[in-house]
Amino acid sequence: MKIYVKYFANIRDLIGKDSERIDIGKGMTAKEIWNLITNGSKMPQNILVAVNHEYVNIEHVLKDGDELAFFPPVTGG
Amino acid sequence: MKIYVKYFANIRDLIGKDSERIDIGKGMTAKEIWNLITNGSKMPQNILVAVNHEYVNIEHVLKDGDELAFFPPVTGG
Amino acid sequence: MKIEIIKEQFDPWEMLVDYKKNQLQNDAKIGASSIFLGTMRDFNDDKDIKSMELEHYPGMTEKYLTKLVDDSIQKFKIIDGLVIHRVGLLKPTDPIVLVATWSEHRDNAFNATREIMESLKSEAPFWKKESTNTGFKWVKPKGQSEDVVDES
Amino acid sequence: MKIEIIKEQFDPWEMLVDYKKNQLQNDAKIGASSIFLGTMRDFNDDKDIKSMELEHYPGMTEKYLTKLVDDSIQKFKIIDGLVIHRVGLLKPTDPIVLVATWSEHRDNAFNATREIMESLKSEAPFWKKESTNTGFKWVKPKGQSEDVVDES
Repeated sequence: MKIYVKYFANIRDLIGKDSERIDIGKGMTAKEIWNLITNGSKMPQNILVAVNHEYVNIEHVLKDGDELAFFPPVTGG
Repeated sequence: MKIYVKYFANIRDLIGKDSERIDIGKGMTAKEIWNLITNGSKMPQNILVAVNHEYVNIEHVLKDGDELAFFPPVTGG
Repeated sequence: MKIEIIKEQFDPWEMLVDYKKNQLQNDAKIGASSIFLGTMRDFNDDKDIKSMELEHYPGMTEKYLTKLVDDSIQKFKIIDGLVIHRVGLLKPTDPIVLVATWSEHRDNAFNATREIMESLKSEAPFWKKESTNTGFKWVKPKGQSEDVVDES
Repeated sequence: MKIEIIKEQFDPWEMLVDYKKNQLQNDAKIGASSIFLGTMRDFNDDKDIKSMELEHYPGMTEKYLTKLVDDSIQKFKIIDGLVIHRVGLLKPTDPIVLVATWSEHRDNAFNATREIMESLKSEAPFWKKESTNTGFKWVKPKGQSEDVVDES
């Protein structure tokens, strides 16, 4: 099962790339995918998670073809 | 002792003029002056009173040369 | 600070740009601008309004608004404030009042503009007379009963 | 309604006039316009800021703002709303965000503009990176502690 992952702002700096396509197992949550991507490194406090352009919590289960995004608290306006 | 009196909006319509110079006795209040001007007719509810461009209450005592104004609740903005 | 009572129709955005360009200092300290524009509607209390006459108390109105903006600058720690208010004969869609405040952070400007408008509506000496199909009528403040009731 | 993410410097008053003239319906029903403009300051947390890079999440940002303004039109019974937000490289005094709402009565527009700004600040996916004498730094939200703390 393939998903598309995006990183923004200091999370992109941390990961070292802005996006990637990855293979995940069925039933994996956003948090489990973070651990997969980072080899289990700590999740930044207050990290925000979106799936298909909607906020979700870190226990959200991903589906095939989803667009998952990790980013820090927003600072626009 | 002479004062200058101004009327605005529907109070001007009621009095029939926009301003006048009148003679008053020493120690007279705005309310007493209203009674003097109108021959004791009823004071409109919520009438506002200003002396020298500052709001005062109807018991305010006038001094020689003051500018007294009577007007209805404001409706600007 | 600028307070202006204006007899002719005015362009609020032109006046804002002009004020900001020519009179407002410390531009790069400003993070927030809060602007309110009141415009004339063609209806009120379900009546069609053709035109409106706006009267004020020359001298007192300017004094009231100057103190209001001065007090807001102190109270809300805003950088500057401006009020333009129309008088005379107005037609629907005409600008009536423009209030602008500038501050470092948004909370201050939002609160200052709001309070200036609320005070202006309840205390600044302006009076509206509307022209409808059935003649002229002095506008009453919201929730106000008929006048000429004895309170003595 | 209009939502725009804009890469180049913009003139907020020109955009307002243009929108009002060409897209806003029912002009004579509008009694109140509440406008907020956020502009870039040359300081933050006592540091001098030379420039700023504003990043967003293309697709999600537009979707978030569209829903935000749509919801405000319903909730506050406003006539219309507009949000313009800058991205890219900004310099001090540049407009960052313009929010405008229009309504019959002032309470509705005041509350709608305020809520749109508060939601935008806390949830719309934008990120600021400031350039100071000591280099680049991602801006932290107010009251936010350092990141990379385990919450597992």
